[in-house]
Amino acid sequence: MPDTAIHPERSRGTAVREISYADAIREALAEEMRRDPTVFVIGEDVAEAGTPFKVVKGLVEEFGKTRVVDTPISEAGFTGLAVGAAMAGMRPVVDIMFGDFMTLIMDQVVNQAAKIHYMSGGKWKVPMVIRATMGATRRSAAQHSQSLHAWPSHIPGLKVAIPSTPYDAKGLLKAAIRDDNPVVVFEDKISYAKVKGPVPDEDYVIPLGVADIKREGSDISIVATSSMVQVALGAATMLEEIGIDAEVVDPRTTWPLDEKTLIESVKKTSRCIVVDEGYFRYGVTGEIASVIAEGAFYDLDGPVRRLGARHVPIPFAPPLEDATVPNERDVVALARQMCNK
Amino acid sequence: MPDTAIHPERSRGTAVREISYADAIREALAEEMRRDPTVFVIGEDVAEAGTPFKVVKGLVEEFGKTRVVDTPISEAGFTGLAVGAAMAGMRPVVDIMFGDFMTLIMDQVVNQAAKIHYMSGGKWKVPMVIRATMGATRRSAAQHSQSLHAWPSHIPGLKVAIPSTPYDAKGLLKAAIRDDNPVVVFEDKISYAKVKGPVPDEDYVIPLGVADIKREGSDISIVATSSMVQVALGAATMLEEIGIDAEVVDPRTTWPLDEKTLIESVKKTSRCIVVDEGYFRYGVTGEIASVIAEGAFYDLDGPVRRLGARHVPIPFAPPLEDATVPNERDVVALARQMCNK
Amino acid sequence: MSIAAKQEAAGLDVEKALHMYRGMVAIRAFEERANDLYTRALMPGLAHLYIGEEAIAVGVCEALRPDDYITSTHRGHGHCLAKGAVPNLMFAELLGKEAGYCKGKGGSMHIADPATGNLGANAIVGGGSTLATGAAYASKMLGQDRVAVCFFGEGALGQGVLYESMNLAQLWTLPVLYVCENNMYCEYTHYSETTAGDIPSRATAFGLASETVDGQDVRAVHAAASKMVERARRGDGPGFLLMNTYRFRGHHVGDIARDYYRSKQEEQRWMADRDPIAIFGGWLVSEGLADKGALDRLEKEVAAEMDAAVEFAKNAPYPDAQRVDEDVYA
Amino acid sequence: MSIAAKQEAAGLDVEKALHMYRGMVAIRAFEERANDLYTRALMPGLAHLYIGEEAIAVGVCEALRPDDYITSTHRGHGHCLAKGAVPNLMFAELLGKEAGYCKGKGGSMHIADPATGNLGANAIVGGGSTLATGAAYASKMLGQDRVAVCFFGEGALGQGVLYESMNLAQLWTLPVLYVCENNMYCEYTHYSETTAGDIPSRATAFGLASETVDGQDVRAVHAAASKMVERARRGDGPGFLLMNTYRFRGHHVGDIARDYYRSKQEEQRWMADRDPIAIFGGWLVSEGLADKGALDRLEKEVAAEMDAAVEFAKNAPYPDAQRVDEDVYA
Ligand SMILES: Cc1ncc(C[n+]2csc(CCOP(=O)(O)OP(=O)(O)O)c2C)c(N)n1
Ligand SMILES: Cc1ncc(C[n+]2csc(CCOP(=O)(O)OP(=O)(O)O)c2C)c(N)n1
Ligand SMILES: [Mg+2]
Ligand SMILES: [Mg+2]
Repeated sequence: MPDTAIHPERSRGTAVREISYADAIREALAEEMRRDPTVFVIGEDVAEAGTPFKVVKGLVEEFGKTRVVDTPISEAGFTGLAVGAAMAGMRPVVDIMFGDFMTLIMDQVVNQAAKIHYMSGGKWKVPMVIRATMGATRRSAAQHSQSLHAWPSHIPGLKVAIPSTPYDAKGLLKAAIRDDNPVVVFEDKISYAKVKGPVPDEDYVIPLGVADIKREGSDISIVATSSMVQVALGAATMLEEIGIDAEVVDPRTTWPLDEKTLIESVKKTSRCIVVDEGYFRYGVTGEIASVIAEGAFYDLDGPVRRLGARHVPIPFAPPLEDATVPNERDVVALARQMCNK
Repeated sequence: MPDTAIHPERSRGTAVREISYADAIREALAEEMRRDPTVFVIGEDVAEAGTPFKVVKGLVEEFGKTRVVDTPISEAGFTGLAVGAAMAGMRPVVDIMFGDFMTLIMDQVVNQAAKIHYMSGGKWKVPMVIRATMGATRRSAAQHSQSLHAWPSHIPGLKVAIPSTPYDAKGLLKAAIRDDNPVVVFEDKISYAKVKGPVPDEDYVIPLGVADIKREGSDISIVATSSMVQVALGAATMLEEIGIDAEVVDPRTTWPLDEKTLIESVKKTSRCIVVDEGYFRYGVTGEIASVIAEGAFYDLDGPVRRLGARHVPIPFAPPLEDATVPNERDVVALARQMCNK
Repeated sequence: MSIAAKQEAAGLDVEKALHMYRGMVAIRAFEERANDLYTRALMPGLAHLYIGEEAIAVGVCEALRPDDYITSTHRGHGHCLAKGAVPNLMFAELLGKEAGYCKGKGGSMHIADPATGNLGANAIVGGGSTLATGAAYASKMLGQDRVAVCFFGEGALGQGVLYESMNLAQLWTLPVLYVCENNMYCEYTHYSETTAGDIPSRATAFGLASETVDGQDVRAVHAAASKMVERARRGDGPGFLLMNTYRFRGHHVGDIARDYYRSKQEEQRWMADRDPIAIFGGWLVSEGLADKGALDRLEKEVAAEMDAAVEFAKNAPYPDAQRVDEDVYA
Repeated sequence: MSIAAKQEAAGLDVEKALHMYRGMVAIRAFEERANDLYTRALMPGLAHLYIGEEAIAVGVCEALRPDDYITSTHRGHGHCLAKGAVPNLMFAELLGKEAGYCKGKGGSMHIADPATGNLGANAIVGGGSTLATGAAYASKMLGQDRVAVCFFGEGALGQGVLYESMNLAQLWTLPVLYVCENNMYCEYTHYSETTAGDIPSRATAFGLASETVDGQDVRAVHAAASKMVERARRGDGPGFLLMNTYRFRGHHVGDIARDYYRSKQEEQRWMADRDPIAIFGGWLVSEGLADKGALDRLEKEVAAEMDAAVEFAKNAPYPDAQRVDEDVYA
């Protein structure tokens, strides 16, 4: 087996294939399951069905039903089971079909998985991954559209990844599986099929806690997470036309948080927008904006500004739902205002 | 019955009695239960035991076991039951003994209670209160010491109160019970017996969403919540001695958030510390600091600074636990640094 | 005896029987149109059809009063209709229109309506179990005699909160009825892979009265539900009904290629032999309580009503975008 | 026959019996000292004593191998000791000292130790149920034959996740044993106010093998546990044991005035007639397997060991404050 490459930086040039975000995740799982027999996937309809999003489709054929395990609709039960299994030598990858069901497993994740290492004075380890989805605009309404990554990001003992590209999704998930701590990975549902990108053939991981500059620029920093990275890149293209050179920075993990890269970008550009798809209030943007405002205060031209999902439960009707999630126009309008253009 | 007074401001002069934070809460419950027969209290060991903190002690004698309802250890079950009961005409007050058990009820609170009014197009209402505790330094270790108020604060459809004084605890709880929305009230365990203060005899409520200036000052604003208000006031006294005049502002509710009062305080003082007992990262301080940094940016002398619980699960050993929660010395040291004194 | 004479002899029961027949036909017709709207990309989100299970919603709700409560599921159209929802406001909701039951904010999985005691369809599996229990609690505390029915798929047997609910209901003798619709599949997984032991015992273990019922036979459903509902209303406590049934279609409309989890033959067997509408229609005719012609006419009437409801919904406007901020707080 | 001869005749079983006796005495002695440390304000937090329930931890753990797993509860000292924890490191943990099992980070409610298969005491009621099930899952996947035992109070019957766990365990034939310690109280509430129906049925409903045992009789406990553990180890699936027992003291040390929830007479009856140590000691003597003097000597030995352990803990240093940031991440 060749050595794993460690790619803190976004792949530049080495990749030859364009694959989808979902394919990248499936590859990550398959490769890690081949590499390590203690890795297994557990969740609802993960085997033959490959989840409703088909993202793990095909794994059961290669690894069988003992390593791709269909469960009852018992999110708390099987997540907690995974915690125990992780303590006893396995590396479970738990599939939470809709991130909204994080509500059902917070005790297992927060009171158990996150704290066991610490409470035991470092004696027990909980090497497990929870893959959950996030993202709205699929007309799935209030209980199937939330992006709840702010919650685990708040909890010491957890790491949280929110990949935005196939490259990141694969590299972060592989790193998460090899990590000896519980890691929650939020995958954007819309990106599964929609976002394609270069992914190298060879084995690589992306260390957790390293931000990536998705686009360099000098006038304004747009710190964007998950689905919002595509929005930010789209906005950057539009801004370019009117002479605003935006830098797009993707933290890739909310915890650990690569404060240095974020702050340095803003020190350079002196303006910053933070955009995230989670609920706006008490969410991810508050922390990131505060970190930047503290770290780059004296370089800032004006306050760090934030965009997030509207402070409403996600509605079903398309014109309403579309009004809840930040889009390119919102980013462009705010950036223009901040740059006085 | 006399009309209820609406006190947006902290009681000044009208109060004659000094009572404890726990007594204030008990009074609020008793008064609202007398006023409205649909109000009832439900939770573990709430009846004869009056909870382990004895905070509802005596209610069962007055209202009987049908209105002070002992439950099995089924937090999800009885909280969800309360949601259904609220829809069907009751006003439940749910007792969550340790705020750490919020992990067990997030689905009922977040996917049901918070969204039902919206999802039904405004047709159903969920007038219920969840009383949960918060606060560390009781040597209760990692699963009984958390302050998880950041989570519900993140969720549209919920209101969240975090009273710091007996006066506020009573007035906010009474307002919460009369509110037609689900309201989560976090009560500081240490304050139950330790914090005493003036509470008027007459019926009053404090509107949700109105901050209170606990101490006026001109040099620096300390925005403090719950237990940290006492810490901030203590620090302010120490700062006074070295010539720093601190203003202590208590938002009292994280949602709705009284942005105006916070921002105006900081516009006046030009410096700001936000201090909260919850985990530091992705917590309450991030949002409040961001709101202030955005709203008072051009008046700020330096970045808004934050203090919160250390990024660790709460340890058991006293010297370790004491290192996790901000204290007066931390606030003083930071304020001195910010004021160059 | 003429049909009229027979009907007269059977008295009120015939009226009820025809009402139930009409109810099942209406659900079927509703769902066929939902299917159509979905496949023509007029309906956003997902459509989980109740086709094949109509006898349960209808047989149970026929035993309820208008002021009784229900909670429903992601597969909720049948329950909502059977409890009294009108099709035009339902279709409008399915299409996300302002005129819908929830002003377009809920959609297919969240139809709710205080006027018909509908506490809401719920997209969290098992989510209705505590809500129904709570409504029953309120009914009891308020000295009302309203009963609450919790409909759920056998998948919800996996959610621990259901057991917490049943324990509370039995401890406090609440007027609530748990109706488990075992259509044999949770999404794409057979229930035998998710359900150890024995289903009714999961209720009797907590002391609940329990009965297992042929969910394709609306008369059996209605009889069992009536007994349990009356028992609950009298104050004798909660009940559990296991309804054996089958989902004739995919988990949702888009679930087309299903052979990997169940065979065409199995589906065809159920549709041919165990169609609840055919079974009940056949019985009505064989008992001489209705003739084929009358049933056909009824079906046509229903079809026309449903078509009109679809038209209403299609023509109804979407909510204005600024409505998004309304109804967050009461 | 002389005692020595009788012991010889009884062979290994006597060794085991004396080991169990010693185990129970050790737990009792440990808890008395914990009580003392607490009342003298030397132990921070809360102390939930296992006094009166010793036969369960000891009888069950005697049926386990060192590499088998357990999960424990807030009332966990007995389980930890029975599974092999040493008292000095336990006392050190109770006092929050660096030398403790968890470096002082866990405290009384979180004693954990990989070396003895202890997955941890757990302060979330029911929290251990999924962890034990998961350890059993790992054991099976890794082709080991390790068994996991989940100890819990009857209060945990209120937590839905327990039923989710039992369903998974039975579906997947996992080597896990659920041991319900029904000491009749959850904190200050009698279990009849919280527990509808019938406890063993809550396990058999999911297909688990189940047995009800006199939890004050260590021989009965051990026999039942041995059967269930061997069954699980063989691959025949999970089991459930309902242990009827009694908490001799308050919910925690500070719970003094208890008359409002249970009577002094009830307590005295249990302590007088149903003390597991007295019962087993009496049996050992009456069977001629040990004499009173030997048992007394053993008690003294244990007492000395416990006193030394307390001294060790008292003299051990607290962790340095900067250790607070260690062990958050592996
Ligand atoms: C808590 C939760 N977990 C998972 C899902 C995803 N999901 C939606 S429907 C479904 C299957 C439900 O099966 P069942 O309860 O038998 O109802 P049926 O669809 O058969 O009517 C699943 C797993 C969900 N909505 N809620
Ligand atoms: C989920 C949860 N809810 C509530 C509590 C508070 N609590 C601690 S012990 C206890 C009673 C437990 O009773 P039982 O399970 O019978 O154990 P026992 O104390 O009798 O050994 C309660 C309610 C908790 N620790 N965890
Ligand atoms: Mg089903
Ligand atoms: Mg007990």
